[in-house]
Amino acid sequence: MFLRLRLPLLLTLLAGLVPVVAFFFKDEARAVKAPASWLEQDMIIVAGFALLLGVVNVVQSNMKKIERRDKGWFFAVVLLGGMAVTGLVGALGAFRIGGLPGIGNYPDGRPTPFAWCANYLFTPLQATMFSLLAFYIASAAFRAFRVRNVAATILLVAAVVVMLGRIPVGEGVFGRFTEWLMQIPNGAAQRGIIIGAALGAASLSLRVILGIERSYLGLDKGE
Amino acid sequence: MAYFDISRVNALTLFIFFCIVVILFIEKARADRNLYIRRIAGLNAIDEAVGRATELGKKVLYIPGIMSIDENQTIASLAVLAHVARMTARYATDLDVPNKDPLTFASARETVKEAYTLEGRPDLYQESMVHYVTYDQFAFTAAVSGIMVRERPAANFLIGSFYAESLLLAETGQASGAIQIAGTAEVAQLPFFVCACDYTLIGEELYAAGAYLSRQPAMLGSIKGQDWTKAAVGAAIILGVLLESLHLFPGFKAFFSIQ
Amino acid sequence: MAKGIAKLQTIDRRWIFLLIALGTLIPIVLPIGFPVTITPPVKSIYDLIETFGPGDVVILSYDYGPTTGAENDPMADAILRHCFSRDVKVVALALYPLGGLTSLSNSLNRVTAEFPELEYGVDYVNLGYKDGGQASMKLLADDFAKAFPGDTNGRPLAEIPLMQQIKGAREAKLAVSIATGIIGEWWANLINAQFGLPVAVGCTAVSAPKYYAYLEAKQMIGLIGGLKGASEYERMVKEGYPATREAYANPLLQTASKGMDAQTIDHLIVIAFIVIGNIAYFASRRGKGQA
Amino acid sequence: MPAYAFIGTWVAALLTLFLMSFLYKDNPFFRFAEALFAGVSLGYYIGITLDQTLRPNLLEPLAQNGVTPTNFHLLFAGLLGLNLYTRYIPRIAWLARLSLAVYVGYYVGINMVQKLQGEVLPQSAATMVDLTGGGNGALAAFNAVVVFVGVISVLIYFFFSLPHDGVVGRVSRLGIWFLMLGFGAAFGYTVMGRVSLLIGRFNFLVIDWIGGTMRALGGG
Repeated sequence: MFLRLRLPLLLTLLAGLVPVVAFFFKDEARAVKAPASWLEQDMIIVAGFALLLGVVNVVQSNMKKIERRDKGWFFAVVLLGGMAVTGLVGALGAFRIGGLPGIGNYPDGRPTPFAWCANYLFTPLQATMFSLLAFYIASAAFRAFRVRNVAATILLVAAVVVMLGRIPVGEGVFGRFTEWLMQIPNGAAQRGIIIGAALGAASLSLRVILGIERSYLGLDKGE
Repeated sequence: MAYFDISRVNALTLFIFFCIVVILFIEKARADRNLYIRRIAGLNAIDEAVGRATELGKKVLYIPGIMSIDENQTIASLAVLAHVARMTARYATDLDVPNKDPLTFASARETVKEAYTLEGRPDLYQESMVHYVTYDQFAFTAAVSGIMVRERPAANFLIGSFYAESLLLAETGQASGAIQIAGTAEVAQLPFFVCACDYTLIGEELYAAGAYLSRQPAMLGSIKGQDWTKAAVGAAIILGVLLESLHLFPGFKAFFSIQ
Repeated sequence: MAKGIAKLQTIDRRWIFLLIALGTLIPIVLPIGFPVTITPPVKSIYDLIETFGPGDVVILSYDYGPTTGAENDPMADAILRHCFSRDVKVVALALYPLGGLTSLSNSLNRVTAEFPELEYGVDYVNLGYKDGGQASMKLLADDFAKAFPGDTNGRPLAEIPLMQQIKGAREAKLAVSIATGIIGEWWANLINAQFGLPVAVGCTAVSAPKYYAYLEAKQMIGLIGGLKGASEYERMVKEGYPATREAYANPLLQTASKGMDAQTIDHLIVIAFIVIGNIAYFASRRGKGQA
Repeated sequence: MPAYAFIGTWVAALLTLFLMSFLYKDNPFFRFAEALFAGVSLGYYIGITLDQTLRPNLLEPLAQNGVTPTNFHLLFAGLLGLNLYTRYIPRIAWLARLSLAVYVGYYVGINMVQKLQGEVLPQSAATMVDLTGGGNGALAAFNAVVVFVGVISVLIYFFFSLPHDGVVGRVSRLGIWFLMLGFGAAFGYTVMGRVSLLIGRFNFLVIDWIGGTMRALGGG
């Protein structure tokens, strides 16, 4: 029981103290700084390993859908196919197998198969999904900005003034006021949020280091 | 102490002050179990949202942000997830937790599994409740949007660290008719959650949420401690403004500046 | 009547989507050309390049990728057209890892096609992409060859006539960074601060507030902010150099003025819907009050 | 236009339209693009992780130099990484938690000092304004008052230990108004950036796809 419950909490405590202590020392204090920088490099690698955890889950659940011929199983085939092809040409490139120069372009500018997938499948899909925001921001504004009460009215007026201040037809009237709104009142509100949230985050850190907050480990036994 | 970084003496002072105050209040809370913490509107709505999903026989969708567990907002979100999962276990409501980050995925699984065990319903827990989607922000958004329109969850929780996908998810969820409770400390995304969700936990409220919901004395004590540190910071700001306005003792403001 | 208006509150949001799509698409196909007023931060860049002539060299750094091309491409293109119209030489390079090289090559191909008299290696050079950010930037300030041994096709710099005239970036007249993120700041606080080379930046609207601080601190001689700034520069180039008007009239060319048109229309659509929503909201409340 | 680019542009254009069709309603074309996107993006990150993290940070240092005193910690990293997979072996599944514990511990430690030093201190210092405007005129003084009142009232809104009534209630109401003013302004400001993303997509469809195809067919 000690191992299962206390060991993880002890490791959290130790791993948490390393960067905190290192933070207050100069670079010359190598005995303190070195473990922190090792841990930093190591955590990047751990995160790299974690991706496969996700891949395993995706393969398992989609294979199940295909085997059971669930509704929409065809899309599970598309998903796994896309992943297998892109992942395979990526792995071949990463290890320079089959004459591939890597995962970018050939010296003459032609794309490797992985770069082709990145340029013509991944990037346009990403950019398109991102661009849908232009539509959603309009529909959200339409629905949310109503003169319901004081707070909602302030929200509405500030948004409309800034929108007018950013286009040629309204710039002359609202341009300067827009900059003022963004810098002074908006700056003050943001600063209040940041100070409060930073203290909240620090308090959470302390709870985790002390082993009080542990739901992220599934050790939520209470006191 | 030649190795001590003297330029960080101000940070060290704040750090020590903060730790002492928080730990003192944690100890105090363990002795006196009646600490006052005011209501936080978004948190009281959680029960209502899960209740509605139960009534309608639909699922609860919980998105723990898109960042990894190296981000404190994610850890704060998992603490809220622990509470939500206990409720869905109690009412035997379906829960769905899609993930963008693989480590968050691994953590969220532990969290949900434990919540179902604690509620005495490990039989209801299924591995498929917490699942992985993809590492790309917008591919994840597309997939979750698909879940929202096809499976029409009755309650959407968007709690954690969000970026540009905040409004894409919140608008899609809104159009699908779900009750939406959001929470983030990403200042740039707060306007969108405030506009498109029913309740929004703003900044510090997100970090306090897990502690507030757990009702454990030590947790509440840490909120008290952070609260009084905040009061001290506020008092220091007021003092600093007075000194600056009277052009006295510029060293006070300089002490708070870094570098 | 009030009931009819009140219904607008719950109008299908797809009508809004349709109008936004049209408001964005139509100006791309049929430009309108809303008038833009020229602002000082943009004009000071134009004015400085106006003082350059044949033999002067400008460095143009592509510190953005295709994702922000809608805002950044027209800036880079306008600077190129301005320089080429005055026979000013251009050394182009890319420091942005996520597609900086793609943006650089496309932009050069686009604009040099409009100036058939230009000769590669004499009037302009494409050095390609180099990673390493600030480290590369420091190297190329003294000696381009240290950061870029060859141009984008691997031709040694020593064999390129233009690169024989100029050894390091500090010998140029001006460096222009078209940037999406932090790299433009490095040009100001590294190259301008350490080598005194005048620096101008063109940035996306989202990052403009940050760059204004450098402008005010005089670490930059000018700033082109977002589509608005780009459309101002376009207007000055079109008015100053009538020969470029033909290129700008090409319906298949993406320009900042078209983008600015779309932006203006979309803002007005959103505002119109907010007004409609509120009228409907009041109508519904009055309707309830009477009942 | 080379063949790979011609085909690629067509594929990209169709996928763009498939995704956009979601605005009308969910449909099989969107589902196709959505599934392909999920798969390709996962494959993309497999390639990127192998090429840019595991090879240069783990495999190459160990392969080139062997295990040395300065890099033996990489073995620890590899072990922690592999340990994540013990969750698939029921008897030792709990071991996976140890990796999570170290990972979370390290980052909450970093976050704690960074938030206190990098956010609380400088943001507080920046709020210590000279209410007289420091000789920069009435507007500067007014701005200083607005900043000061805004920050303090928002901080009071976030104070959890007192109920929102009486004076605290009124000040925190002011705090909410500041928040709404800030949110509204930020919302309006962002519309522009989002519209330019859409312009970028439409430029691609009109200029690169339709225009490019016309040029290619016209023998250009």
